Amino acid sequence: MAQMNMLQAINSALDISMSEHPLACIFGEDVGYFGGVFRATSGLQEKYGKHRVFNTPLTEQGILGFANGLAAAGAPAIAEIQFADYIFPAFDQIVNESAKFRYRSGNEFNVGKLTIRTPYGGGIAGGLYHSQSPEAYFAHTPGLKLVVPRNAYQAKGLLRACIKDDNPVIFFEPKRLYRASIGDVPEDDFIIPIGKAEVVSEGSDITLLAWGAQMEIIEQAAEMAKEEGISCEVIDLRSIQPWDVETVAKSVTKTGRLLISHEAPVTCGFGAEIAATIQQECFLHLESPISRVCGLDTPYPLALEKEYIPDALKVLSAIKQSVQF
Amino acid sequence: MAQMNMLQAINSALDISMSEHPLACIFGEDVGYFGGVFRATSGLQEKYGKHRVFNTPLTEQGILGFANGLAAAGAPAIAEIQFADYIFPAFDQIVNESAKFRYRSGNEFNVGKLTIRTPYGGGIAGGLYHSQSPEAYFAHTPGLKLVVPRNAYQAKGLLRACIKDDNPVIFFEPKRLYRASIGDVPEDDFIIPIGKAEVVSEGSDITLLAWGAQMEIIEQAAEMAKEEGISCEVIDLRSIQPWDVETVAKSVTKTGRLLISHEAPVTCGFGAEIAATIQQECFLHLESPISRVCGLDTPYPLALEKEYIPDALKVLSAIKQSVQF
Amino acid sequence: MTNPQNVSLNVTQALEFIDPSALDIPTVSLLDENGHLVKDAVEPNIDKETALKIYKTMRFIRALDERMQAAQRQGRVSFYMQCLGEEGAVTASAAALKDDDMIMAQYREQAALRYRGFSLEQFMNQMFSNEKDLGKGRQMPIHYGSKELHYMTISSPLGTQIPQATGYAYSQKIPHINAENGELSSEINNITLCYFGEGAASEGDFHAGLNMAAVLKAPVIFFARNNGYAISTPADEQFAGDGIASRGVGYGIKTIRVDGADALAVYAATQKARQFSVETGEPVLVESIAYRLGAHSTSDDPTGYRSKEEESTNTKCPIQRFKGYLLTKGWLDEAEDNAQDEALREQILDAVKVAEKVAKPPIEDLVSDVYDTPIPLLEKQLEALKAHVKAHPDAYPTTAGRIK
Amino acid sequence: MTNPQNVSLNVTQALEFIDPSALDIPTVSLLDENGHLVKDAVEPNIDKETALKIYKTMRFIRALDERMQAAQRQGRVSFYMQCLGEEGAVTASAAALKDDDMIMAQYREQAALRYRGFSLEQFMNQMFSNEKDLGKGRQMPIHYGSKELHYMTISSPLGTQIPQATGYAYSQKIPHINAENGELSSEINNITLCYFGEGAASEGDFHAGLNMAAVLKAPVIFFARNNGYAISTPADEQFAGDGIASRGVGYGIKTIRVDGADALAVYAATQKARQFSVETGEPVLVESIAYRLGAHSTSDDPTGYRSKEEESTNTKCPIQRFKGYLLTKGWLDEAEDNAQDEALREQILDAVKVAEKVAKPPIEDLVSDVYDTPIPLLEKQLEALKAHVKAHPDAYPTTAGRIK
Ligand SMILES: Cc1ncc(C[n+]2csc(CCOP(=O)(O)OP(=O)(O)O)c2C)c(N)n1
Ligand SMILES: Cc1ncc(C[n+]2csc(CCOP(=O)(O)OP(=O)(O)O)c2C)c(N)n1
Ligand SMILES: [Mg+2]
Ligand SMILES: [Mg+2]
Repeated sequence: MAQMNMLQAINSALDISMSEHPLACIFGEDVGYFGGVFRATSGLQEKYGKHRVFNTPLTEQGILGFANGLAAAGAPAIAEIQFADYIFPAFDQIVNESAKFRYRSGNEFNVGKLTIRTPYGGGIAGGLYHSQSPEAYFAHTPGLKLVVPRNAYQAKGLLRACIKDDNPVIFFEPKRLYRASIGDVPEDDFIIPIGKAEVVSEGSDITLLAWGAQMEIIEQAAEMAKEEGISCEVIDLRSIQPWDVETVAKSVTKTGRLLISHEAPVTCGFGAEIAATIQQECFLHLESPISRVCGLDTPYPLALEKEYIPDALKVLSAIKQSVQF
Repeated sequence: MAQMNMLQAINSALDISMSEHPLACIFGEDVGYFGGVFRATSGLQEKYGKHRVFNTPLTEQGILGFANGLAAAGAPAIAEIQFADYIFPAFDQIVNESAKFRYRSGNEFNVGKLTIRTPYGGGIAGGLYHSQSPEAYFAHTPGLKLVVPRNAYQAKGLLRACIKDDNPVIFFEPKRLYRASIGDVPEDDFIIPIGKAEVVSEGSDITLLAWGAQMEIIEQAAEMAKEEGISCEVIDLRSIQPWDVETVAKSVTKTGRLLISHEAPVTCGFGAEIAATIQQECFLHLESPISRVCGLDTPYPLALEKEYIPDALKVLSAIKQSVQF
Repeated sequence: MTNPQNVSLNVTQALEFIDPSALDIPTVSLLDENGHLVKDAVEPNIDKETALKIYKTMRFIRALDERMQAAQRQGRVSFYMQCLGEEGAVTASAAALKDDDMIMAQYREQAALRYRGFSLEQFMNQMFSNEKDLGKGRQMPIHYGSKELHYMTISSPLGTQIPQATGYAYSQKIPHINAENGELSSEINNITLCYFGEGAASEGDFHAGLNMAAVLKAPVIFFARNNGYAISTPADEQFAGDGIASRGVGYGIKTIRVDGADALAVYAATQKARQFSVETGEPVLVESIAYRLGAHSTSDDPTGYRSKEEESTNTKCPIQRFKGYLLTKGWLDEAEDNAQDEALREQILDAVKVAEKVAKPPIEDLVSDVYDTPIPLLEKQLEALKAHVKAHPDAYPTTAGRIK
Repeated sequence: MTNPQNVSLNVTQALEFIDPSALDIPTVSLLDENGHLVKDAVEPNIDKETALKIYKTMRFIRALDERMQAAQRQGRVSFYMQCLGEEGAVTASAAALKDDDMIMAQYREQAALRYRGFSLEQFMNQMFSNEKDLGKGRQMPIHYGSKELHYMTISSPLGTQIPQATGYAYSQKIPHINAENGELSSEINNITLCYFGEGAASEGDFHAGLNMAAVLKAPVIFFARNNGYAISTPADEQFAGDGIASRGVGYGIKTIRVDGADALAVYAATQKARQFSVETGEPVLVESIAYRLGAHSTSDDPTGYRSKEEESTNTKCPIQRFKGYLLTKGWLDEAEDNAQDEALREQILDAVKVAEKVAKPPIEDLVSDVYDTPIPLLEKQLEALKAHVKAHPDAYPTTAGRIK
């Protein structure tokens, strides 16, 4: 065990993955010599050579096109998109290509060896284009897996799982936590399975569900609620596709209430899918409407970021509303 | 009034729009001399000149980039994307640019004059890449409006509204109905407002909700249900963003049940948003879980298309399940 | 370091534009219309066996194209695309490769796949999307692919295969890179050849793919088929430069333009390109000039957008020309050739009849291959669907009878 | 029709690659390091007033950049980007335009906006995202924009403005097209100038924008700022051709490369480009060569990726050089100039102090401008948010006090 922040945990997972397979490559804008604008790939070019850890030209569609080809050839392709806000030029390569590669070819070919890493999320005064949480855009795309870690430990174990998984995976890294989340992380290899939610703390009155950086917020809200005598069960979804309906449904069956919180705009965010599924699965157990505390349906703002974000206070009032329904 | 199929209705709406504004342009792949692969723009180049109705090079991101610029300059920009499956290379220009143009500039600039037309949907033996219904990808994007007509009449009135609307709008044209949907359509100009759902037929036991080509399916199912003594209220959502929560909620409050049907994969489709919102709005009125009869969570298939699509039989069984819950 | 902007260092005081006509790129041509070597042309290294295989492949594809076009008209397949006029470009370029080089094509390159040995039956199974189709009946006709033959499954979105080819080629090079100095330590075994049309070359993916190949030095041959049209859009509404070849210079990629109706010239140019790639690890851009003699596809009718005059002045047939070459060489027995072609046409008809009767894929194939193994959600959806189909067998005749 | 593939018609039997070095594009330079006209250089048509305005603008931007860099270090603004080394390229190109030509920039072109008359206060309001910001405090510092000054609001995603510039320029041309024959009926009033970095030129949008401008003939000047770096990525890991200019030929676009540290050369080249565009309605590609003297932004530290040696051999200062020119001309009073610069630095500090105290935008601006008028959903969300903020005024001090 060592104390690591999330960037170090990610760097460690990448290091292990590079040593594991001679064809594994890490690439993206500025990831080479410089080690990435957040320094997640720091030191790796020196260790594995410029031919396996390298800068690409500034073209996200090219990065993903290249990555699809590399992965199709059997090489673990670990592509970085500098900010999740800039993943959209690669949308076609991800949604029409990566996601459908295996299906369309009858598994003659696949890009299972593809992993996309990208820093996402707000709270860093980044405005419209350094704050987005685009997970829901991809959640509507069969063929992709989507994973989001909530802390350094989870980041290492989940990223290792993503790279080893034989499907294209997008790993969303909550950049607000890059240096803020510090904790004990094994230096050796370990894996946290994809597709399993984690009950972070148990409770009886309401289930709070989130992922990534938003976990901090709902945990904070759960603390505040506790002081008001409300017992919250807190769940980290961790994996958005596939997602762990069973764990969530079990919890809601117990608590009778569900609150989902994410930073992305509420409309058609992944909270919508969870609500739609859980109202079906737990219809007879629900004691109040499923509540979503999410970003407003606007682009991500700057000066009024504080007003915009689904903070603990907002979550708390929604908890109370739900319990008092 | 004249008998028109949907293509003729669209062509008529385009014709009126071109005559209305001297800077209005129609452009896209093959839309010029040839009139588009579906012939929706047939005859317009001849009428308005090659400088206002023209082929573009084969680049969807370029078409939308060009369109954003043209619209920002105040010219009605009517861009065609040949198939909705090929809109993804333009995703960045639509989601990061069109949708955020006005907001980010404090309305110094906007692309309100942009309209994107694109044939969408399945049922034509098109396989993965000539069948997709990508509306939900855009529904998660504040700043865009999304409209889908169910027949020739609606197509003309709604398309005219889209072009006149001072926001970027995507108009999804159900290509399966292009020649199949024939009806009386006024030759003169008329407008059907964006954002209003239409109760197509009233009923008391369950509300069926869809849009575009899927309307035919739920109407058929409603007929079949009627024979079994179930009274369905059938609603055409028409506009996906903004969507008419009020009309849907009012209907569900009355019937106590809701079924949503769309062709796109169920997970995180727009049905999820509707279900999430309506379980909130109508919590105490719901007598059974909101049901979604949608595409499977797979890419769009070919040989087994019949099995894949949410057909009237599937809708009918879901109706029965809901009523018998 | 003395040149951080990575540009030519010459300076001028003359305020003049670089004119697009600065490059006047010639088209390499070796055979005349009759298949005779043009004066000054140097014959490439080609043996009889290869030459005959190129020829037979072209004949096969011409016959297949004619038959399947007709089959589509009869409603037996839903869609078809002919290679008409470009058989020489496609076949001869594939012939200049090693059989285990990767091919990543657009869609009109069935000849390359045939050259590799894709069987008539395999073509049919794909087009009839039956349960023997390697692609499990999921894509429209002509979306072939074969791992065994190193031919990437076709995908409809245009241009996407271009940066993918760069990535694939890069993987072929990695084992040959000396980690210490980043230089090639040996000649590269395999390269990737990527076909695309002059229309697809307008996509952003083209730009990304070529630029990345040049910068990262990937051993890929970009084979641009400039056939004058992208559906109805003529080349002069597609680009304003000198073809696609003129872009090579801007990427720093070695480039060659070749008469695509001249199989021998295509063979020579691709051979040279491959040689350069395996030795240097770098990309080459080849532009083939051959008119699209047919319609874009069976959904298209070119009389709506191009003139009879144009069609009648652009009639170069690569097969006839190459036949002339073989005859001159004394490598072809014309009577035998004609007999074989007759027989082939029969075989194709027979194969249609067989393939259309083969069962469609089982219902399980609706959800397999979305992921490496179906996720729980998909298993649930499949179970529900099976129950539904079983309950309504008449409505789903394709699969109902076979559900266990 | 005789040339459906739209290519050069010359033919060869020689199997040779076109080499990327076929074009050896020179850089236009007019002033030497001291601001003296180089031998053979022809002075462009420039008057004293314009020359002084260029100079003053550069000085202003240099001072602003220095001050704001410092302000960022003090934590007063969150982010800043300097124009260091490229002031000449940006200012002189803007000066060669008409004031109501459209400018669509990347982000490092504050000098062009200043040239148009953006006030110190306006710069500050944007950077402090206060309620007087034209952009309503929604974007990060340096994302300026002004409809009045025909300067499109900056957007962070790179390259997106390139095809947009083509579209914008096309609209400027439409009124001048004769509908009968499609030809220009008069000189075009206004054109669009589009700035972008050599890094952004790798995006697919670059390819789309330039190709469409060439094919559709849009009067747009593509102004590529090749400053050697895209954050940490050096130009030789960005492209392998001869700069960005070498791509012009492939698109069929007239192209010129200019020393970006030589404001006079930039002025001359842009003037020539504009003249060509208004007369023909066609695009021009200008590549400016000027080293990024500073860091990428305040979030960046170039010592992590480039050497002291490189930095010390690339120090060309466009302001010093142009000053030399003005002094030679006898157009500048040096003492007065220095005094003004001193005063300016004071004014900037004062302006910071004013702007940081101006209130942030009201809560209504969170939902305005998403659509032309807020949709019902947004009105609902705003009402709920207001109620929440009112209930917890301490948690939202920026807006709580002002909610009605
Ligand atoms: C991204 C994308 N956009 C549009 C289409 C529709 N489409 C199919 S083929 C074609 C024309 C392609 O022309 P070209 O690349 O020249 O190839 P050719 O058909 O001439 O061989 C178009 C526009 C597509 N398949 N993919
Ligand atoms: C689509 C997109 N990808 C990545 C980024 C992150 N980014 C911001 S600036 C930059 C480098 C741009 O370099 P260049 O175009 O050369 O301009 P310069 O900074 O040198 O003026 C990058 C990668 C972005 N803003 N947008
Ligand atoms: Mg073509
Ligand atoms: Mg740069």
